[in-house]
Amino acid sequence: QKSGGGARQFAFVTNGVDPFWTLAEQGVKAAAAENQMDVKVLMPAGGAVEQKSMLEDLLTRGTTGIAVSPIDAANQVDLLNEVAGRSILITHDSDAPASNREVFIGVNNYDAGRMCGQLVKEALPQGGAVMIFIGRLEQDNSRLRRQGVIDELLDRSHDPSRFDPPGGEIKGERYTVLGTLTDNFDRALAKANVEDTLSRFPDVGCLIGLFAYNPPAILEALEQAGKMGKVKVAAFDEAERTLQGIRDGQVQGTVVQNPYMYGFRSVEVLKALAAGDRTVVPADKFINVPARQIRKDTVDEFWKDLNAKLGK
Amino acid sequence: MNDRAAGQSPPRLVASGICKSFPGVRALHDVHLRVHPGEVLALLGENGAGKSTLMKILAGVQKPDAGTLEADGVPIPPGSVQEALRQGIALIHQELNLATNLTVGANIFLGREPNRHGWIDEKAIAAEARRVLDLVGLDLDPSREVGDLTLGQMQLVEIAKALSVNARVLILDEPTSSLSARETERLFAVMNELRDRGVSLIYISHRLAEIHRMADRVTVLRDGVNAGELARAEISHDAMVRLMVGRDVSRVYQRTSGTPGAVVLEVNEVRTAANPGHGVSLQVRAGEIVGLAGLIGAGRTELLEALFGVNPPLSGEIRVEGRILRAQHPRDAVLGGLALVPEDRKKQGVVLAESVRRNLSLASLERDRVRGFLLNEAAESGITERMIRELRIKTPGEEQPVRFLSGGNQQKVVIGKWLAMSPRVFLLDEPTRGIDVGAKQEIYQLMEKLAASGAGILFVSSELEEILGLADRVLVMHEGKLAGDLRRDELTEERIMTLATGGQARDRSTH
Amino acid sequence: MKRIIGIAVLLLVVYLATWIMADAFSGRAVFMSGYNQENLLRRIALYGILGIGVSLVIITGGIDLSLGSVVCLVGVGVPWLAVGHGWPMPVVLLLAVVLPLAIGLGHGLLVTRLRLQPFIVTLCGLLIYRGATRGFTQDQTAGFGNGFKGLRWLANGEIPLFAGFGIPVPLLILGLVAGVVAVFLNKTIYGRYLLALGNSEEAARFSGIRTDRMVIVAYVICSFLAGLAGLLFVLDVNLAQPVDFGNFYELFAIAAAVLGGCSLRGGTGTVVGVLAGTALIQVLRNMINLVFPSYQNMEYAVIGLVILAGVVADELAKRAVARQKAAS
Amino acid sequence: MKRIIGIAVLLLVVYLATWIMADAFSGRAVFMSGYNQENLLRRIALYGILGIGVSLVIITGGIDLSLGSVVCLVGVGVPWLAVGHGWPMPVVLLLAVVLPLAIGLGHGLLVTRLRLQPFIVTLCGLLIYRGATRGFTQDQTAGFGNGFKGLRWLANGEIPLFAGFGIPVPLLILGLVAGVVAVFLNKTIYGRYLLALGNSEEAARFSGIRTDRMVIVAYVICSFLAGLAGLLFVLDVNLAQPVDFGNFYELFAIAAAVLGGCSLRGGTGTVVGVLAGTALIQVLRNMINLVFPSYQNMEYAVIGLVILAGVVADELAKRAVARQKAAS
Ligand SMILES: Nc1ncnc2c1ncn2[C@@H]1O[C@H](COP(=O)(O)OP(=O)(O)OP(=O)(O)O)[C@@H](O)[C@H]1O
Ligand SMILES: Nc1ncnc2c1ncn2[C@@H]1O[C@H](COP(=O)(O)OP(=O)(O)OP(=O)(O)O)[C@@H](O)[C@H]1O
Ligand SMILES: [Mg+2]
Ligand SMILES: [Mg+2]
Repeated sequence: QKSGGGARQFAFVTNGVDPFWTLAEQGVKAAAAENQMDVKVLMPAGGAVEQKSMLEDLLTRGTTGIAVSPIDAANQVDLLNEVAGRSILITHDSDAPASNREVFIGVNNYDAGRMCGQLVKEALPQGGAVMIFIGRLEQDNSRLRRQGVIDELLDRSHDPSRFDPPGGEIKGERYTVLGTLTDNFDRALAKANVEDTLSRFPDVGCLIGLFAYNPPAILEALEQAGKMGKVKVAAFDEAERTLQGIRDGQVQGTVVQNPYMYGFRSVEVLKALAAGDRTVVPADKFINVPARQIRKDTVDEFWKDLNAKLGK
Repeated sequence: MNDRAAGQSPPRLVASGICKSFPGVRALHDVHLRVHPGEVLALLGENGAGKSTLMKILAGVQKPDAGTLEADGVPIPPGSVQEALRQGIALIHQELNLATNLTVGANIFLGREPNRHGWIDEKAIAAEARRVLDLVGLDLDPSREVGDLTLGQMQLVEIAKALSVNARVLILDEPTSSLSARETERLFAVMNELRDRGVSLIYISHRLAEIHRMADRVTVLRDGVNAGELARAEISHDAMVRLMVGRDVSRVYQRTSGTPGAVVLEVNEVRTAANPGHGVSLQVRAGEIVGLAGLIGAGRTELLEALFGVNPPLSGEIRVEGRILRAQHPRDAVLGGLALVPEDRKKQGVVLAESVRRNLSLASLERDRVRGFLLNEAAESGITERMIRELRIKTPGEEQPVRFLSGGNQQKVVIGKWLAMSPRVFLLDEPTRGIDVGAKQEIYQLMEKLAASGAGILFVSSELEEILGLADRVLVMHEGKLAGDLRRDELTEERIMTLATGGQARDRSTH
Repeated sequence: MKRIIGIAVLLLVVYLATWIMADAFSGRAVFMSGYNQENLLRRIALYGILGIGVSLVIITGGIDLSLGSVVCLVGVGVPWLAVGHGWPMPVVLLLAVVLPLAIGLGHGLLVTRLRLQPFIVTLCGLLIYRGATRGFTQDQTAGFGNGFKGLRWLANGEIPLFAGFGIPVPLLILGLVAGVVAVFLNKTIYGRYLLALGNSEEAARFSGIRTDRMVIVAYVICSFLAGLAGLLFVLDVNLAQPVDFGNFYELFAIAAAVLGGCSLRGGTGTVVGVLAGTALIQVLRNMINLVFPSYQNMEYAVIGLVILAGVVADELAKRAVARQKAAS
Repeated sequence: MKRIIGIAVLLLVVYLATWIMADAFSGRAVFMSGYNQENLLRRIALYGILGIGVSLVIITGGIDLSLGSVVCLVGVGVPWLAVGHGWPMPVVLLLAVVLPLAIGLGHGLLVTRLRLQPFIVTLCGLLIYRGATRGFTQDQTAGFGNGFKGLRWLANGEIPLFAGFGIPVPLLILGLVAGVVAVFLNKTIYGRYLLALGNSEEAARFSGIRTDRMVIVAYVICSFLAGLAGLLFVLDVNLAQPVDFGNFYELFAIAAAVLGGCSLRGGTGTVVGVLAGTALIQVLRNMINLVFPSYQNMEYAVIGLVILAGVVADELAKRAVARQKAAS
């Protein structure tokens, strides 16, 4: 059904533009088709300012329900409450507990980070030095994810509120985090960061790529340096090259969220809420779509499933 | 000059029915022109008559709206520089047109480089460049960058460039306006030589004496149409002026001298950045018109710019009506009672894109401001109206962009801008450069009127005729130094030239 | 004024087209709702302040590429200091004024005294201020959370007018800025000087105008307004990320100024034109979001095409007029 | 040549400083390892191609802001068509050549025939090509996966020289490009025409040079080289995302050209200078990663400061020379 007339419109708003969100978009589309709903997927390329104007314009359009991944929940409470006041609001991927959102659909990034840390421990059971590569450190999910990795490697207690600033080495008993390099989504820079790390720390034990494109960049650099297999890799997300790397034994494993499910579940929940059905909201207002570790033994099955979802 | 058979042989180049319009201006309408082999054709006309436009059309730089060109009886397609060059038509532009980042040699052969499949033959360029530089008497290494040359040298490079074409038709659009007497003589010698070799020359100048001397025939344009023609025998000052302006303008300007008053400008040992070696001292009295003569590059412009604070003096003292003037910026000079009519009118004198009104009021806005910094529009209107009326500035209206005025009227705008400030001393740098006879006379009268009203005037000119006619006193500069100070009754052309070229005044070294 | 007719017509067309497409198709007041018009006006206000600032520099024949990074510096710096480090707000605001002034002064001095090219100076500014902001915040997002509601009223408050519509406070600020700058340009001697030197620096200097000072003033005002806009942006959005806050805003501001009749060669420009240019870009973005949300990722392409169409049409119109004049 | 001495010295200083700080402090060949030098050379090659392209446009007195978006268009477009849509690689590569040529032609025509300002034309280009790429790929990342190893050798292959060091293939490509462009500029009439018209368009036109054609050629070469660089970038990195691939590269290319002695006023510029400028920026980035990785988020600020220092030093040196000349 087209956007004309009195048809209800829904929207799924991301926090940026990324292949990760492309998967979520597939989930949205699948669910929308199944439920015969009109759901727009919007990806702001211009940060918080653009996300705000997108949400405003969605309200203008009279959108019935909106699922948002807030860029920085603590500071977007007013905006989100405005959305909640004029529409049905749920959050996905990144929560805004202080706002009037109905429910949050997503993963616990800190836990996911700790899962990635476990993969590192498996790769380097004797301990060693590791370097973290990530797009940015500003958004909540990346900060938590990185912190999870660090806390796991240092065998610290479970405390998502902890924050180690990115400058300087963090030394644990067995593992040393040499640093965190950001690339602002510049692929060429992501690769250059890895190369320069290999130059500076020839004995680095494991490279950890926390954004979807980081592990492929790591693999490219390792291949060119002729260090494939000598340096371990722990990954996040499900880029094709990453999965291939797991299959080929170049990557220890990857932690995958389930963005497809974020999209799919968001649509279902929005539909129910729009129909006045509140049974879909659990008491803690958290619908967990747990992260999973994918290792060599599970990669083929996962990949097949993924391709099916992407229609490949 | 001997009699020549010009006009007997068939014309080398013929332009007929040429029309050309610019937005809002009809520059040329149905203009005809022909030039024969071995002939110097002078093209005359007031500012804006369309001379340069016509020449650009001949050289293929501009495309006419209508009309045809023929070389040796064969039509040539208009609007193509390459085609014009193929026919041996070369144009020395009125404005300098050199790439200052390239060498002298590269400029001379720009667009016509000796090359093999696109590869430049530098050796051929160097050799050939040296030859044409010799022709114009310029002893220069062809591998020097043009940007390092003086204006006069650049003008000579332009001429050398045109000569290198081995032109059959050589067009010179006011080539002498930035040359002094010595270089002018040299140029005339080259022109005579070319004429004797059968080259056709078209010569444009506002200096009627030069035309009288050089031309075999004169063609006159007025307001973009043919206004008449004079054969060699008919060429006289009065005849030329009548065709150009449509009325009589006196032949040589003669100042009706007044008695100078107290010293208004006193300069003591001022050293300029261009000539840090020695200081210059001079005085100008109220009501006095002092001429500043010298060869190109003698440092006259530098001196005026130093006095006006454009390039602040390195040392020395300037007094205006006895008060010390510390000229660190033109603003200091303006507040101190000086006014400068600069050498480069279009770049430094007027804001071309702005209206007559805005240009006329530009210098006095600050004085007339109200409530701190608001424009005083009433005062502005007053000044604009008064100046347009008093200086008889020819403009369709106050809001006309200055760009569209003729050179003479642009110059009047520059003077009018300063008149509004009632300065005590006027510094005029080549005030009549490129200005037609009629407008020149008006500017001379204006200068006299200013002097009569008690201002002191120091004016630079490379035209000896106008210095002789106008100045109460003449200072001569040579290589940055004052070489002489001549009273009106001591003035002769030779004396000035001797001093300007570094010789001593023979009979008496001082007065 | 002639230079503005083109953009005004274009703006009107896009405005009406958006109205018709958004409202007629849906049968509801979507575009013409008070809520949407308020949003639109607020955005025009924020971006308009930037456009007016850069137009002053463009009038001098210069350019300022550092706007977006100044927006970032102030937008991130204010909450970072006030919330993150608990500095008293008056001190922080003072800094938010003084720092951009100093930046503008620096640009102006480098451009006038050292005769460096404005493109280079402000390109370095673009790199330096963003890099510095990222460095001192360690790339952390800064925001006001639930605090400073009073101050934030400056950016998201409104003066209620009638049911469902009020005048956004930033629009009043823009009105003030635009009014002051318009008077400055047209009614003061300094505005005259700025326009004159933009056309011919030499001629203005030879007329006794201290052109260097005027150029410096233009850069200072430009940076100050960028800082003001940065403050309003962060007050509006409530959070700012060092890495992308204000990214590309300089290009949108310059595009708006050029659309509005400023020539990058200097000497021309009007405040009304810049506002029209800003409005055009914002209405376009609004149109895409309201009418073609699925093509939202082509937003840049649409804006680029419209700007190009605008300047091409402007040029062709100028030529047609010239031809007519010549013919008559 | 004078204009290059400054940048050459600066490059040498930064190079040595990096070497000393990285290797001496760690007691190992970090910076001076074959591996790192190879990486450095490969990066210089990729960015250098962009710098050389834009320097030709800068020499004409123009500017090209669309480089980064052309990098994006080709970098994303090639794998998107070849892998995503299974087009035969020769066809795709042909397109990757033809499309940039057409883009350059478009820029050139708009700049010369319609007399639009290069800044505006290419700003629109920046917006349009990126927007279009995002639109047709629907923001999907494109990459070669495990395929096209042969082709990718162009970007990540090397000619082994001695133990642990080889010449990266892109450096050979850069050498070819630089050589051709240098010969073009200095030894052919067309290069001379370009330099002449950059200094004075009228002087060149009045000398019978078809300046419009030469300007168009400059824009065409520039876009072509941007396309080539885009191809090499994606072959090297193996994946490209429409939203940010090549973002800001135009600014780095322009900065490199200016550092290398190109004046934005036109008429000057050398290939060697541009290469030195590119190398300086890349060595700086390498230095930050090797020596100060914790300050990596200040990278922009460091680069900005060094560029600024470079142009300021250049200007002061020029003045000192001029003063000496005047005194003598
Ligand atoms: N490119 C142009 N655009 C608009 N108007 C022009 C252009 N070139 C010349 N004109 C106008 O055409 C008319 C003729 O100009 P032209 O330069 O041919 O005069 P001229 O006889 O050479 O004058 P002068 O003695 O001052 O050199 C003038 O009114 C001038 O303003
Ligand atoms: N823009 C400039 N750059 C460098 N040197 C200059 C410049 N203008 C003048 N000069 C030098 O300063 C000296 C004095 O030149 P100036 O123009 O003052 O001479 P002038 O007597 O006024 O000649 P003219 O009759 O051409 O005005 C010359 O040697 C010249 O080379
Ligand atoms: Mg003329
Ligand atoms: Mg002079």
